[in-house]
Amino acid sequence: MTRRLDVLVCSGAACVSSHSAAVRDALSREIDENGLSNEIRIVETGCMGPCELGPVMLVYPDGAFYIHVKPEDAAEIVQEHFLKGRPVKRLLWEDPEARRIVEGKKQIPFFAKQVKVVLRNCGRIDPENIEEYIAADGYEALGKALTQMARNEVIQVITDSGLRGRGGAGFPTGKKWQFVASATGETKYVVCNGDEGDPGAFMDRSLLEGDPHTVIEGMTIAAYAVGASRGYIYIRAEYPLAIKRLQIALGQARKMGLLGENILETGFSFDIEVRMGAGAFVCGEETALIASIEGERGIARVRPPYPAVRGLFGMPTLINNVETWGNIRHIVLNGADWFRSIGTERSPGTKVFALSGKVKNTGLVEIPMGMTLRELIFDIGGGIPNGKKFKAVQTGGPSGGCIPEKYLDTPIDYESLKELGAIMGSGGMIVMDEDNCMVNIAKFFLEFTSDESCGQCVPCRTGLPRMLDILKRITSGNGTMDDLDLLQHLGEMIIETSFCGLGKTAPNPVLSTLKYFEDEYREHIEEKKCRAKVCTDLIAYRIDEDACRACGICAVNCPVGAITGELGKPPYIIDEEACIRCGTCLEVCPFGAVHVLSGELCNQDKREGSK
Amino acid sequence: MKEILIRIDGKEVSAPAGSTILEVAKQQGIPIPTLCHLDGLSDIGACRMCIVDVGGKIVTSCTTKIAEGMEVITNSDRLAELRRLNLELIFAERNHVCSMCVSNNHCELQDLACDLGMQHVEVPYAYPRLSLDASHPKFIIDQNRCILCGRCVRVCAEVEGAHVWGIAGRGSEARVITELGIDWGDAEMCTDCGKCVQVCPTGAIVEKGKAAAEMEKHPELVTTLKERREND
Amino acid sequence: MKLEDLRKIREQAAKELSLRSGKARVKVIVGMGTSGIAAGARDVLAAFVDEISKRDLRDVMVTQTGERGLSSSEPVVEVREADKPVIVYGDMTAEKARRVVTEHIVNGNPVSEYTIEVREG
Amino acid sequence: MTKVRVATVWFSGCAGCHMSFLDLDELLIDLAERIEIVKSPVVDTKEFPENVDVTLIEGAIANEEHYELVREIRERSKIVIAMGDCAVTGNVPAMRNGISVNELLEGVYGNERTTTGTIPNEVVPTLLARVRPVHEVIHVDYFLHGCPPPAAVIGKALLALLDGKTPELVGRDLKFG
Repeated sequence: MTRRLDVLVCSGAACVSSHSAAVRDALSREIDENGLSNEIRIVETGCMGPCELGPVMLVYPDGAFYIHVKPEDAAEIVQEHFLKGRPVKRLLWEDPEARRIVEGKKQIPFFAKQVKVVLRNCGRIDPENIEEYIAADGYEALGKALTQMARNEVIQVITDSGLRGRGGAGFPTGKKWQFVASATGETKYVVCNGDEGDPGAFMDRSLLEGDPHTVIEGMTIAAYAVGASRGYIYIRAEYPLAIKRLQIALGQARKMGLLGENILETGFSFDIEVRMGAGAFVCGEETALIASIEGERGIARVRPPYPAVRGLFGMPTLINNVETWGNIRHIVLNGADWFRSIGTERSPGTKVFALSGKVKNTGLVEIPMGMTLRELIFDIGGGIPNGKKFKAVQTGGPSGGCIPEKYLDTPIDYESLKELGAIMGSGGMIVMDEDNCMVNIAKFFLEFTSDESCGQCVPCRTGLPRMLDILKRITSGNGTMDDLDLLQHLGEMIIETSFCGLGKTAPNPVLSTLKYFEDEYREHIEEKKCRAKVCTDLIAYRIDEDACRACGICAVNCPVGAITGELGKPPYIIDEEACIRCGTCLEVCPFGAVHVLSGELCNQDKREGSK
Repeated sequence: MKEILIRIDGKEVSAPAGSTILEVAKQQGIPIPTLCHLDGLSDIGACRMCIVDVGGKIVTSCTTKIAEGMEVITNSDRLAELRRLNLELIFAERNHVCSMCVSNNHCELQDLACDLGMQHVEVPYAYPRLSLDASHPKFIIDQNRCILCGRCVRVCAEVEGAHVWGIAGRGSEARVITELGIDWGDAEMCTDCGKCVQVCPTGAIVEKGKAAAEMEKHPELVTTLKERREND
Repeated sequence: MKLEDLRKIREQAAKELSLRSGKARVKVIVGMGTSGIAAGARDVLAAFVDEISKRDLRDVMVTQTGERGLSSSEPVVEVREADKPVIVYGDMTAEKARRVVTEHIVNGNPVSEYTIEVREG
Repeated sequence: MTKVRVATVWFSGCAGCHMSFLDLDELLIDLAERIEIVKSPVVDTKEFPENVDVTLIEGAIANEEHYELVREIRERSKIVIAMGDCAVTGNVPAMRNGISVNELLEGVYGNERTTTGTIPNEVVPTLLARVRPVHEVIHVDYFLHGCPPPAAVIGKALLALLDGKTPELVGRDLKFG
């Protein structure tokens, strides 16, 4: 008997961590109990995108999109929806703007403006089932390349498509392939860079989890085009689910003769091995990644020679990022013109972003290049929650830049972002609102990059921690105006003289915030004020005498006993010396009597070095 | 061998293909400051002192091979500023107290500060608390004075062939180590040859028994040794 | 495996995904409200699914809907085709369902004796 | 001719820089004609005077008293010179910076290492958490390197300033240690 319903339960890592497996089990039990197991099938898919709404599930053919599903909802969904055809409205996605319940996935703004190319199969097929992938035109592009196209024709179509490296730098992919194809070496390698290291980024993980065959197919096509016989997928050991699914996919592809010896009986042979990385951010840099695969310390190597000429084990090596690989089969199948019809002239195609921070709909989105930041943040992302004001958006991960409101109508493409002092990067996109202190944000990213510097070259190893020291000095109220010049000089010097891309981009968050938010830096230095009230050394908690009802709740909850007073006799008083600025009193006060001050009253001497 | 024509500081010179910019500059008597480079050892481009301007782009001259028609500038105000700031960073990173150092007056780092006209270190000093390993019968490694140039690592691997030295940790936690981090005195692969001592540009790796300013080093010995071996 | 074999696998497997494509020539909508189920809509739905599957009709989609208000005629089934009027059948049974599949869906002749409503789509 | 008003101060250092200053020998006699020492460890003045032309600072900033005084010095001096490695880099006094003040005091005075067995807390100024080179606290105009700076370097700098020129300190003049 044919199935009439497919229930797609998202099992991307985010939904797994919000217990999608329990939901799946409960659904499965209910379906069995109602005798529906022949007509309804549960499919576990990769990430569907809106991660903060998880666990999410999608019911086909009607396309009903359920959010925040709990195991105890399973009975109701099966009874009402699967049996009686009445979707359970309380679990359907609700449009926050229109306050209306949306029954079909297509009408949801989060999905409506997206264009899925790379993520086409994510959330739609079962990643552990190669047949579903094949049904979705899987391996057809490989077949086409192997049987109908000469090697250089494959490279030509990639070149013509204008595809650029999705790892961040935006180097033309076709050119890279050409370099490797024309290099000589007894063996050539194809490598997938899955060392996704940006905090908050999960584009690569989601694609590898949700549609591993797309990456495998892309790599195999490239191997044919450049003449490689071996491939490596370098992936973080922190991504166990992606590794598991990749291994399953590789096994299935080998079994079907789509990988290994004599692929599709064309005489072409190629196989892929998975290598796990230990999570060093610098290993996303291709020469460091090569060193790591070879079993060496993960540090960048001198270029030239470029990996295309002398890479892995001294052989010509083609390295592309996961998302770049995800584009290949679509281009081979649909042609360069089709690809160029999406996106912009210089940045064709789509880009996947991990949207996070102070935005209503966080998650994974794929958009055509050239969409403006405003559309992405306000239409797809749904804008800033809790009625707060947008302040900045940080693109490109920890070494990207912060873009202020006045540039929100900038189209998202490699050149436009770079012009603003930000970068495309691998697709991190963090939205900030008025509660974010930009100095603190710069400090946060610099903490990350200085920790992740490999330690080989001086500017990056030593320069980043020194910049961090200066930022700490500023956020603790000990900065001077000279520090701003010093930060600028150091930042520019590190960018200009660092060995690899890590150092060459790491100062971006500082330089871009200095450029667009210098007034916040000034306030920290001259007024000892943090307007977002984030920097704990620059804030003080006070109890408003008139508003205090002397209920004593603040004193009871203060973890350090810094609040004293007598019940019923206002006001209670906070001892500023003892206060650790945890904000508990502010949270618990039922009368809103606790205020946070910054700048105006906390003029205590912030001398660095005083005991 | 094929000769290549380049322009260095406005002067047209020809040099064999495969030469680095640093090699060509040396032949021409053009001084370029270096720290991690040592003739006879491989180049890693770590210290960034030898940066030059090639067509507006800053590159390390020790690792960049010459190419036909290359325009190289070895000295400019900007380059001087970048080198000086880089040097300040090295001084700020560890505890370089010259007055107490066995290598005082015989130190490449100290000399560079004079050569580059470093007036003071503007960036905040890190003042880390680092260890000193005196477990070896003849030598000492003082992390406080190490600049992570990696010469010890390379000389031990490339000339002595003992592979005792390595670098562990990343970022500001990076340290030179002996045999995967055991005490130097326990490192069985060490041949006590002392080449690491001779090539160390500062007072980080030194001979025991030397008082302040007594330690003189001869990195050129390694260069000579390497040349002789290659010529034999 | 050759490319032809791959394509055969695809043809077979494509059925698996047809539900998720949202593209169907014919859409069969079975009213599965409380009264519909009470009148036997479950059996009707099962018969449709079974018959369509037996005939391997990949461009037909069976789906359900809630109460339609025509309680006296339950089970009620709607058949929708692009550019054609919507045919609503009443008082359906499993046998009638199989006949609708054969005559209407396969051969394109709506079964007028079961029809209770014809309206523009 | 009015004499140039010069002050010298001694913060956290060993007095070696002042010794080196005295090593100027007969140049001191020439200098005495042109400068007046208005404040120095060898001059019995309690307050740091107003309107000082040149102040030479020996030593690093190590305690609260140094911290207050050096800022007063900056306000009252036209030119401030950091004299010697302690003032320029922190040098030997800054070697305690990897150790916390409490640990430090405990190590020196604690555990009955002294006759009183207590950590002094009266009369003596409170130590700063970190010893700092002078330029980290105030703006410094010129730097004299060396531990101590050779008398010739001190002389060269002073004579240049007296002639209204910028001291040209290059090459080995800049040697630390």
